[in-house]
Amino acid sequence: MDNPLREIYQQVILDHNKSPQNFRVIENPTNYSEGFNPLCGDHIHIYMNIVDGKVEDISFQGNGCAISKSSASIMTTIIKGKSREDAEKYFQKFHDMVTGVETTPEEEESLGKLLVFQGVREFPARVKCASLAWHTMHSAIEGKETTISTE
Amino acid sequence: MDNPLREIYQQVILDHNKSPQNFRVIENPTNYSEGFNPLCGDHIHIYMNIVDGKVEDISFQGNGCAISKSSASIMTTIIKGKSREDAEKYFQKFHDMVTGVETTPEEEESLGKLLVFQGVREFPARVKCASLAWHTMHSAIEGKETTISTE
Amino acid sequence: MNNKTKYDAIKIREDFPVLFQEVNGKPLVYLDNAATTQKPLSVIRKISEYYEKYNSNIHRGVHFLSQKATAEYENSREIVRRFINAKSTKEIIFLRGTTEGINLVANSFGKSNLKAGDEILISHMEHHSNIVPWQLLCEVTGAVLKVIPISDNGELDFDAYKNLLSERTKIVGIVHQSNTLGTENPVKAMAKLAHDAGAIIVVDGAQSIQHFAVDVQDLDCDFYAFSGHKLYGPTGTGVLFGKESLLSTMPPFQGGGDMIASVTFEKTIYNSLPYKFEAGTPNIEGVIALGAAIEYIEGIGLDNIYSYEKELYSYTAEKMSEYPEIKLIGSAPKKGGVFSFVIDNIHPHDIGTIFDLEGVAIRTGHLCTQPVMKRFNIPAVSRVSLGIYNTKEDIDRAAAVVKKVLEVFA
Amino acid sequence: MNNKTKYDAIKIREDFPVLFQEVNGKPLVYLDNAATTQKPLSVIRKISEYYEKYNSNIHRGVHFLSQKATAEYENSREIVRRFINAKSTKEIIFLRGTTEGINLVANSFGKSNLKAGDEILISHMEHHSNIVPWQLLCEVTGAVLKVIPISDNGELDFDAYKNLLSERTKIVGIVHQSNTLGTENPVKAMAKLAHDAGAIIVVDGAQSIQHFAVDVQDLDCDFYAFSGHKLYGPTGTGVLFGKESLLSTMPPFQGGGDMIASVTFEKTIYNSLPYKFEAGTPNIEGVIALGAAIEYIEGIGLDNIYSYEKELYSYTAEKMSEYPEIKLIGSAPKKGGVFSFVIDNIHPHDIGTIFDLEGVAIRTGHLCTQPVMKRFNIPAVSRVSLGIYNTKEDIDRAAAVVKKVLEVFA
Ligand SMILES: Cc1ncc(COP(=O)(O)O)c(C=O)c1O
Ligand SMILES: Cc1ncc(COP(=O)(O)O)c(C=O)c1O
Repeated sequence: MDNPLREIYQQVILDHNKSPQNFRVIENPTNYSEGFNPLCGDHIHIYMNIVDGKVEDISFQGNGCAISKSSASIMTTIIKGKSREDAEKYFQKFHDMVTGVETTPEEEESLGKLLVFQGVREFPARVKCASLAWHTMHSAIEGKETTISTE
Repeated sequence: MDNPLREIYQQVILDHNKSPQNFRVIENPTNYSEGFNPLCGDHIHIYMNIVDGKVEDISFQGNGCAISKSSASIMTTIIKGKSREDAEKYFQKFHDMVTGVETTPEEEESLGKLLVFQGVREFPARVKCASLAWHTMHSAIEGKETTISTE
Repeated sequence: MNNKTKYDAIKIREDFPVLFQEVNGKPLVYLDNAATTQKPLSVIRKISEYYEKYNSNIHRGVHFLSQKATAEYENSREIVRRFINAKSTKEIIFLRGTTEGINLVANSFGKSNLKAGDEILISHMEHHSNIVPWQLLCEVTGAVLKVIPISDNGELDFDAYKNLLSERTKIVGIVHQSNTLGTENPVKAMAKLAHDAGAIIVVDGAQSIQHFAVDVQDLDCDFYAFSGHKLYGPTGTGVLFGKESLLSTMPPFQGGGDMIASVTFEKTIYNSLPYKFEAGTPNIEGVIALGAAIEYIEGIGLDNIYSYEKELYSYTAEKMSEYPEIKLIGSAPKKGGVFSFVIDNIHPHDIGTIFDLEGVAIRTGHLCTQPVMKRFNIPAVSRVSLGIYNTKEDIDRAAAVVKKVLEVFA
Repeated sequence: MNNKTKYDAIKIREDFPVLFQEVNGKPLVYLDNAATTQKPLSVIRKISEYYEKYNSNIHRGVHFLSQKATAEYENSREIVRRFINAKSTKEIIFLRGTTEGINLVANSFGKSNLKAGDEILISHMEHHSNIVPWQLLCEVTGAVLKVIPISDNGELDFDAYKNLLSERTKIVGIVHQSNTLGTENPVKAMAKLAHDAGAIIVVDGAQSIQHFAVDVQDLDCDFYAFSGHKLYGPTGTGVLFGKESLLSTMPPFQGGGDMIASVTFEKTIYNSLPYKFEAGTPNIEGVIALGAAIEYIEGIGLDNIYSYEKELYSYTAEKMSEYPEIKLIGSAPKKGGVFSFVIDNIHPHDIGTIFDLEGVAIRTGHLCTQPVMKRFNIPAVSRVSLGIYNTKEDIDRAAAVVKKVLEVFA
């Protein structure tokens, strides 16, 4: 695999794509939202149980490309157990990273395994794939009923 | 006056424009038609009395540019007294001349004073002005009720 | 160039290759700018560059060319937004021209909001494209078209406007600057009154956008339509600005690709703004080059253009007034660089041909404003209309042709 | 070039400057021709020439530039007429694209001829632009949309078509060649049956006009719509052919300049064909350059193009069949140069990105045919689509990328 290819399709991404975490339905979730990318037909459901301001459980369903699937998978592993505020902070950090907002080295550190998506920002058409799960999670937390669309 | 200008605005044309012949209404004409050039707003009425296949009288009304007005005027002077068939022949000859159909020297001769309009064919946008009266006369002879439009 | 005294028309001319040619053996003078404007090299080059470097269909591709074309296309939308100070790029719809913009409003807003007895108010100086779409709408809905009269100098009768407005008025359609009379209409004041009456206002900006700065938020108009080809941009491009609050409630005008979020035979969900109103492959090349045209104009500065054209118009009026035979049509105190005239007993069509023979391009005819012709009881006019590259020498050439016209028809 | 053996794709390639560039460090291979085609130099030059020599508004001017632009514009109309063998230039309407053509028919013919309970018949393989306009029409008129099914290999179910036709059928809408499946539909036979049932037939020619010779009189179709940008011409151009007998009875679609014979506030008389349907300033540049594109294509010869692309398609299918993982979508016996595929567990979007990284431009997604996706129970496809300048080397490059894709996702 040569460089630009490896930059976007890192092993972690490929692994999560193959064996996604928390890829299931939560019955009667406290929070739920549906995300949609009309460009490629990506479609995602985010289920959450938020109890006393803490994300007790989070899962996803739907189909999408490797980027969107692995992004959703990794997101669930990070958000699970975090406070609602921290989840929102991660959403913002992730968003800044993939849209190319300048980040300090400390911020980069705090992104942890999310850094594997840094390569995506070189692929403007794919930024939406990476952020679909995050936007949907964000709207699930806010309790908006509307279907969100990344376009 | 320099050459191209003189070619189109010949003295005869200017004279007929100033003092058009048969510029009047015929009451109860046997034949009548209305012509219309939506491009420039030219508008002409042709009145004819055709008795026993002969154009006893022909006149016109309306407003238009020097080319269309002088063409109408000269047309009436030529057609008056001619047979219906001859009128149609002149229509065809005139049409051929201004649209640039190859003419023999004999044909040219037979056009007589109509030849002053030969210069018009160098001005595609003005060919319609020159032929409006003729088309309208043609449709009056054919007894078509429809308003004709040169566009 | 930030200052009127530095306006250098000769230098601007050099950006327009079409101006450097002979017509009928005379150097071309182009004074038909209200019909369409010429294009600067930067626009022509942008088009070639598009086709030579990144031509591709947009919005739907992940490959490089498509991403590049999409980015450039959307960049033009942002350029337009900034140019007219719209709140959001969602309010900027790319179409073929002013005509299509007005038709979109008539069809989409009109058909879903008007009913029999409602009134549409337009002025007597409208271009056919701001008349016929409303007539078609009236036929379908039973709404009634009312006309604001104009005075003998070509000004809108503002009192009559006030009186015609009522709770029946649903749409006011007004040209910002008349293409025939040059009159600039008080759109901001009209918008205020229209809104007070509960109507929306649709502005035909075909002849204003290239001559002075337009701020749609300051005007507070609901829709503003203009054409790229009159703004030194390519043919086949136009913009409809619409307030998001209105656009978002309106049904689509045309159906097809790009304007949908999802299609099934049972139910189709429309895309978000502005895409809902851009069905099918748009004029990608044209929109991208329109962005370049606006950047070119911004480089000169609309305020500079405004003062320069005003000055040149004064010069035109002065020069033409040397001929008592010339009768000016349209002399509102607030008017732009449009000089329409008639000469007794000389038909505009003949005038146009003689101008052409002298290498000077002007327009003659009804200028797509037949009601204006009827109002002034004339069959047609001859029109000199100014652009950013015109000079006093151009006006001198035009004035010299008038002399010739008078000689020929003496 | 009159003979298949002489087809020289390498030489044709040289006419397309855009092809000579690197993308992501690899020489570009363009296999997204169904989305839009690249433009030959003769088309690009025609555009520059237009703007540098005779840009002007048309139909309304007596000056030289306007006459020249008008003559060139109308010359393109004659080129199109000849190209599709229409009876008269009155039957050729210039619009923005296929989408606008179909919307025109739906709005103008549809709204004035359909009533509740009438049926519109389209196929399951239509592009959104031949679905949504009919849905919008059904909403307004109460007509009902019916769908002709397709078989597992992507062929139209002709028997079902016969059975669905009835005296209720008023419009049949059919794509001549599917942009997703490549299927070529038997339009001539369908037209005969539609007419027997008393319906008209509207053909979406967006994907056929550039691949084989189309004769609208031989097909006996009522309307035929296509896009200039898919025919090696500029964006923002399209053609609607309509039979004169139908067009002449239809009300206008948009109102404005050029489509009128005379306007008063009381009564407006529409212009004759084809102008009645060309409201406002058209894409003059685009139409003129479209003429140049058609002349370019005619220079190669559509029969030559047809055989060459067929051959190249066979090669593509053969090469791709080397990978058992590839599943072809659309394998009708009569199909054009479109190879759409899926690979289990690898999303088309990822495939598209890897192709892009290797410098090969293909399209991925639903291709504006979501019902086809649903029919084959797939979210999206990857599509290789061929054009006149593609070569076997291009296909080899594409096949090599498939290998890479399989490696990455092994
Ligand atoms: C089969 C088919 N029909 C219609 C269209 C729409 O064409 P356009 O977007 O040029 O209007 C396309 C192209 O996208 C197509 O492939
Ligand atoms: C005042 C006015 N409105 C509308 C139009 C129509 O513009 P377009 O033909 O570009 O649609 C024009 C130009 O012809 C115009 O001058």
